[in-house]
Amino acid sequence: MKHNEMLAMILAGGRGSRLKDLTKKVAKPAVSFGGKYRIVDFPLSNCVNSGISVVGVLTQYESVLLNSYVAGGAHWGLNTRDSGVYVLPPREKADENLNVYRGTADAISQNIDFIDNYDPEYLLILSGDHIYKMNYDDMLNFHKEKKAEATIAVIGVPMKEASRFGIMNTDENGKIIEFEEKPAHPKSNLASMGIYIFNWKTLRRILIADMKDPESHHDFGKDIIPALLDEGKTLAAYQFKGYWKDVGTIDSLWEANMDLLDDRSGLNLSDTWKIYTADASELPQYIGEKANIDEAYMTQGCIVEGDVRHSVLFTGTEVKEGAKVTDTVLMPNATVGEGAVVTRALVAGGVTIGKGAVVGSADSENILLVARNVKGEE
Amino acid sequence: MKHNEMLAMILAGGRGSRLKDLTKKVAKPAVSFGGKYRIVDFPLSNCVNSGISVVGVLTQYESVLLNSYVAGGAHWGLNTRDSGVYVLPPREKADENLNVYRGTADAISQNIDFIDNYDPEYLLILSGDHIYKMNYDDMLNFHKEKKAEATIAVIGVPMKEASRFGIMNTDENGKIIEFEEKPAHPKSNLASMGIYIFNWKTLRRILIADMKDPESHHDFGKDIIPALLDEGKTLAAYQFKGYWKDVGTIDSLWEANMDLLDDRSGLNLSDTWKIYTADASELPQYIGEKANIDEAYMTQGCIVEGDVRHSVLFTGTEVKEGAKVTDTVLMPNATVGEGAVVTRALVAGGVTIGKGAVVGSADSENILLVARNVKGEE
Amino acid sequence: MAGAYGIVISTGNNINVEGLQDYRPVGAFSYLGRYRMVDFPVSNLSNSGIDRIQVYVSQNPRSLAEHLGSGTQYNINPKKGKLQLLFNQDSRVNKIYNTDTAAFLANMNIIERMQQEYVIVTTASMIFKQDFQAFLKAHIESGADISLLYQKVNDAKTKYQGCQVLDLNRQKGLNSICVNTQTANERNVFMETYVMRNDLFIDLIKRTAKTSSVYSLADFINEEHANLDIRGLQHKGYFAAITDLKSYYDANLELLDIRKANELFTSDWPIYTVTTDSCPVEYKKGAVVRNSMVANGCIIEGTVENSVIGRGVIIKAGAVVRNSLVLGHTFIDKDIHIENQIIDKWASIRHVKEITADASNPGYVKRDDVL
Amino acid sequence: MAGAYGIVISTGNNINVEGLQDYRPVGAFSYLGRYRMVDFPVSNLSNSGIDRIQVYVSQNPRSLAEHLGSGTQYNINPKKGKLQLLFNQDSRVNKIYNTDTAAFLANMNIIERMQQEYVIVTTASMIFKQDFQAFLKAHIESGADISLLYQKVNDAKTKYQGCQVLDLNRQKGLNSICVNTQTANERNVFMETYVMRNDLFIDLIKRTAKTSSVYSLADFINEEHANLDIRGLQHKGYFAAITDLKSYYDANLELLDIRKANELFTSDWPIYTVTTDSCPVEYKKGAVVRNSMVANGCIIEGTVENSVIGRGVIIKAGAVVRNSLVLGHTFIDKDIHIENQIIDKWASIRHVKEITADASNPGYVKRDDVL
Repeated sequence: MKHNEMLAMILAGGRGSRLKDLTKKVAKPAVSFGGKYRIVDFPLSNCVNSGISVVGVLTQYESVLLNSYVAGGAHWGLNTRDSGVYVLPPREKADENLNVYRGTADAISQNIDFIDNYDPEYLLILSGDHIYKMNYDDMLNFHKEKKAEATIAVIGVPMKEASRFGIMNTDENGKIIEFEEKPAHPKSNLASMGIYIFNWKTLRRILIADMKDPESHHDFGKDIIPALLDEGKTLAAYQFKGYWKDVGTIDSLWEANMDLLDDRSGLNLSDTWKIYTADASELPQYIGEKANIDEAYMTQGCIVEGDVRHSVLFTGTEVKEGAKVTDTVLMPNATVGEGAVVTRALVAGGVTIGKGAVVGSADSENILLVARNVKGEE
Repeated sequence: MKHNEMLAMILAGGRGSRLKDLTKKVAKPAVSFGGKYRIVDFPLSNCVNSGISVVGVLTQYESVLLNSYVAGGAHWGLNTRDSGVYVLPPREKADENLNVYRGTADAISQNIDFIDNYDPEYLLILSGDHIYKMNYDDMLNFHKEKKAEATIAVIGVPMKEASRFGIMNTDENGKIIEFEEKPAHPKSNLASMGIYIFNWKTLRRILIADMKDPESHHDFGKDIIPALLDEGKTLAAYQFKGYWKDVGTIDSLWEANMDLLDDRSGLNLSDTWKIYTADASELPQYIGEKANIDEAYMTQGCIVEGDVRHSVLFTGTEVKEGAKVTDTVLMPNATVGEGAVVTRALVAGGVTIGKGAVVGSADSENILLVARNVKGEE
Repeated sequence: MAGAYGIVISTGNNINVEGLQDYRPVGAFSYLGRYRMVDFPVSNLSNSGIDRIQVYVSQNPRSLAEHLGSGTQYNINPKKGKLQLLFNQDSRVNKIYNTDTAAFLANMNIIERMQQEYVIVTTASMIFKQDFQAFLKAHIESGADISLLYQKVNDAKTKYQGCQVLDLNRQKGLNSICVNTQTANERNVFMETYVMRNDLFIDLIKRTAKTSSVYSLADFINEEHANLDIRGLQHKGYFAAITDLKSYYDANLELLDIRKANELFTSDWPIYTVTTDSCPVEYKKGAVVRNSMVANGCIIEGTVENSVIGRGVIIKAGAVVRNSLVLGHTFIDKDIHIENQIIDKWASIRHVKEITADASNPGYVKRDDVL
Repeated sequence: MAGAYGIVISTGNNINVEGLQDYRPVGAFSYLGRYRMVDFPVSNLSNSGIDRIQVYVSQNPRSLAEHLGSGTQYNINPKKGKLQLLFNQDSRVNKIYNTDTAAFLANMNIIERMQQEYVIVTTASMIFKQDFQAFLKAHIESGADISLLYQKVNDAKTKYQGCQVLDLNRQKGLNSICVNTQTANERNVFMETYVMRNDLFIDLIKRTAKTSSVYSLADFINEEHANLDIRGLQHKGYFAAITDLKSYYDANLELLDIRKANELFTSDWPIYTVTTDSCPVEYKKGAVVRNSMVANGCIIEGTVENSVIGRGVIIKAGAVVRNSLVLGHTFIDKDIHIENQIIDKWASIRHVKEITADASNPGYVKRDDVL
């Protein structure tokens, strides 16, 4: 890819309220994942590995942690002379007051000047809450081959679940002929992954029209894609085969973490397509004299003296002697006290589970989110 | 200074409308200065040279350029593991919608969580539109010696001009007893430079009270300093002796640039207290066969074939054969065509003055801002 | 506060760590599976607010050069400070010429240009934590010309072979610096760390060179003890000196005692290093891990006991690793038994059934070797 | 697109730039007052999308190591790419052993681990701009085993002393590589830049070493021309080769011709370097400057004509500098006359009245010297 041929914009806006207390103080893309990562590390590392050097992150909700995390881009090597990660909140302009982003498309529209600075040929739109590894340069090559105005990445979902997704109906050449948001009777099982490549000139024109349209939701799925289809533009579907998961709920976030323990899940963080993140100044993990470890995914700074089974332990977590942690995700600096039993739970960062406490259950339907300290025996 | 003992926050908010077209697309702190710098390089470089490693930049107006300029902090070496420059725009929180900063104090109040992350002992408040070199560590030492709750940097101004400033009245020990904003009959000539050191715990408490006060302007000068005085806290005045200039108007911006040509002005950018800035990939300046240079301050990427007298030329400017540039500031990539005559002007970035055009006059009262191309002979 | 710059010696002339040293200077040795030895002196200096640091290296500079980079990982602001690698061509004629003094002389123009009043010289061959501002302050307040940092030990008969020890008078004044003869347990081990004014430092280097081409600065200081006010300053807390393979092995494994580790690693004094972007460790079904430290990027299916495992190591099912130090990216195949070994980076143990040694004399497997 | 990594040779064995070379390898030579020679090959590679780059250095590596840093100034993402300094201990026994082949052999384990299919080898002793993706593409499309980059010149009788020239057949196939004998004007000067598959490269290095310990890779390629398909690929545009003091002087001053400078420096092909945070140039009352390039940080009170002035130079009132190349941080006192000189860094001209030389044989003032 030539320098700045394609710019990436990550939509990191929403409150992510389905993640409950996990997003009380941080934007969803900054939520921890997989022991040492944050969700936004995935699209950002994909960008780096695909040769993209400038990334905008669009956010208005609790952007301080996200801002200080991504600013400078050094964690992903995006700190060279001409590369960078830029947090783009709403702003006041000479002829405009401070306005919230009215939708995914409006977030881009309000930053047309930023994009124009780099004069890219293509614009890549990404979501900030998906776990997957994808080569966007391959997708760009597909987009060029298809001579498309826009290319949308799609993934095959089970037909019976298709009505939960935005579904792309394509002709025999992979050209998109229809887009249906959560159709009652889906005609295909190709779900949009929320990843778009647009020819910037075309998108720019459509966005400017969309900004002025009082009827519009200013949304890519609801407004921009239909507008392109109406104009008869070529929209291509790029079929992705690999691991992809929306981690917008506690259950799905837990599941994606558990997928790290399963060789068959397709989610593998140890291959050459590296995911980069901030480094913690912590000792290597220490496994004590009496510990039992059986299927675990653990990162540096963990101290385990008890039993850990089929669990994911994040930076700085501690499992004390006699404690049993099973089918559980312990987020950064969570502590499980002596003899405590934690099962099928997602324990939020910094939470302490007291000595002997019992939390969660093996046969619960949903995963228990533990967002506050749990008292133990005195 | 110990790591993060003192955090700095730069108030970079305003539209800076007195700078007219220069701030149409950029926030005031991002306006160019002194050939290769931007205004914000001065407080940021002062921070680095004073040993401060974390700086917040508070902005809501046209923050894209400012954001991409300061993000990462690499230009000032503030890109180490634990240092950084963070742009802090208003944001939506779990219990709060997106609100503009209501005043200088409110900008800090809305970012208390950011400051608390670093748990500093002292908070340094700076303005984003002053040109000066100052060691804030010396000021901190003074603050500690005086056992003050707040220390305000002051500079002596001519008594007859004192009524244009915020004036600090002090007792014989340098303790501030009264603050008067633009007093009709000033009792002292010590003007506030808008540079404050606060004990963070005290300021934090005052700010929280101020946020809830419906009568407050949420301004440091109008509300916070008087509140501290009311409480009987010790406020010290730190007298600064050296070059200091508010560059909030076209005339003062031009003057500060001209001060670079005057050894007696006190503004010297070649000493060991370096000012850091982004580097341009440009050739060294080239002075042509027929050029005449007499008193000039010029940076790399300039090409001069004509006459330059007592002028400051920014990156990428060009003065063609036969042109005469006198008492003028040419901002980045401005071009003066063959035979054109430019006098007592401030030519904005990218502006072209056509062949043979005559712009400005030696006896004008004010400096002419040239913000649009000037047509020349065809 | 008076300013100081720091000097870190990354090679040691009295050090003989067989095998490992063929590939890199002691400063580039792996420590606890994650660090390199040089991380300790550089973090000590940076945490003490000293951001002008020279690291001296002679042969095999590559690994150290890449590891140190521009120093931003150590919180050194490259505009204000500088982490600088200084080179000294290693003498191949005779090893005795490779003194610290020779290295200083080769870079004298840089040493003479330093603006700071004091110099703190320290080493990458010893592990300890030290606030150098406090050290400098104690030195200035004492009025001494040179202060030497030492650790009082009570096991010098069995350890610290080849280390220098300080003979001090009641006022902590230096009587002599001599090699640890291992004849007594109580000794003041010289931590090869000292502070003095830079002008005295320059003067001493020049005079040392005039006296003998093979003198180290410590040799010369020893001779000057009557002419200068040279004092010892005592260090307390965790301390390890790497002088040979056994001491290197011990310095790693003894930190499996979490109390000792907590003495060295505290939250107010971070030890920085470079990230390699390894993913977390994956323990598969059947893995048994006890009393061990494991760095990121490992995949463990077998048994690991009383060991330190470096980054990206793969230990297959049925393999047993005991009392060993396994450096990064090593592969240990199924059912292989490893005991009391130091296995250097990128080694691949596939064809042998077992590699064991006596605990008192651990074995060494070469870098990149396939066994 | 097939991948390639880059190799930059920062020292030249046929290069003899008296004075300057005592202090740094040719790659660290100052160019146009602002750049270092190595900026050109590294920027060429980076602009071509090649972000895995090895720079070879033997003696005096410090200036080059500090200049290159982590490579972010060249837009090399350190997570994805790597700008790596590779060392080769200089042989002091006999200079003839210091071949590129010896350097490659010393780092063979790294060369063998490279994942890229092709290697592009280039030099820091020549100045030119080249899109290496285009070069690689032309190579692959031609089907040749090795492609050599050359410039067709018509002044080889008077220039390019010590350079190698290519004798090519009608199909651009290599007949031989030989030294420019300066007997004819029309020559194909070899730009010491070539591309081949990495496996062939490794094979050639090993065979070269077996053939002769003092053979360079070019010597061996010359012998292999009948066994391999080796072709020349022509470069067009600005080209300068630094082989001695005069060619270094000329390569700087000839770019005062702005047309030539514009051929080398174009906005779509930036040449990157490291900033030193110098402030702009201050021209005081009375300064006279004509047809000169002046780098930032200078204070000019005197007269400068047809010269290239490096960073931070001070030229006092009444001084005259003409047809000279003045390197960084030099001080030239009042009323001193300098003509046809190369003045090395940090020199201080205070006591002499004039330093002049013949234009055909410019003078050289040593680094740090006070005259």
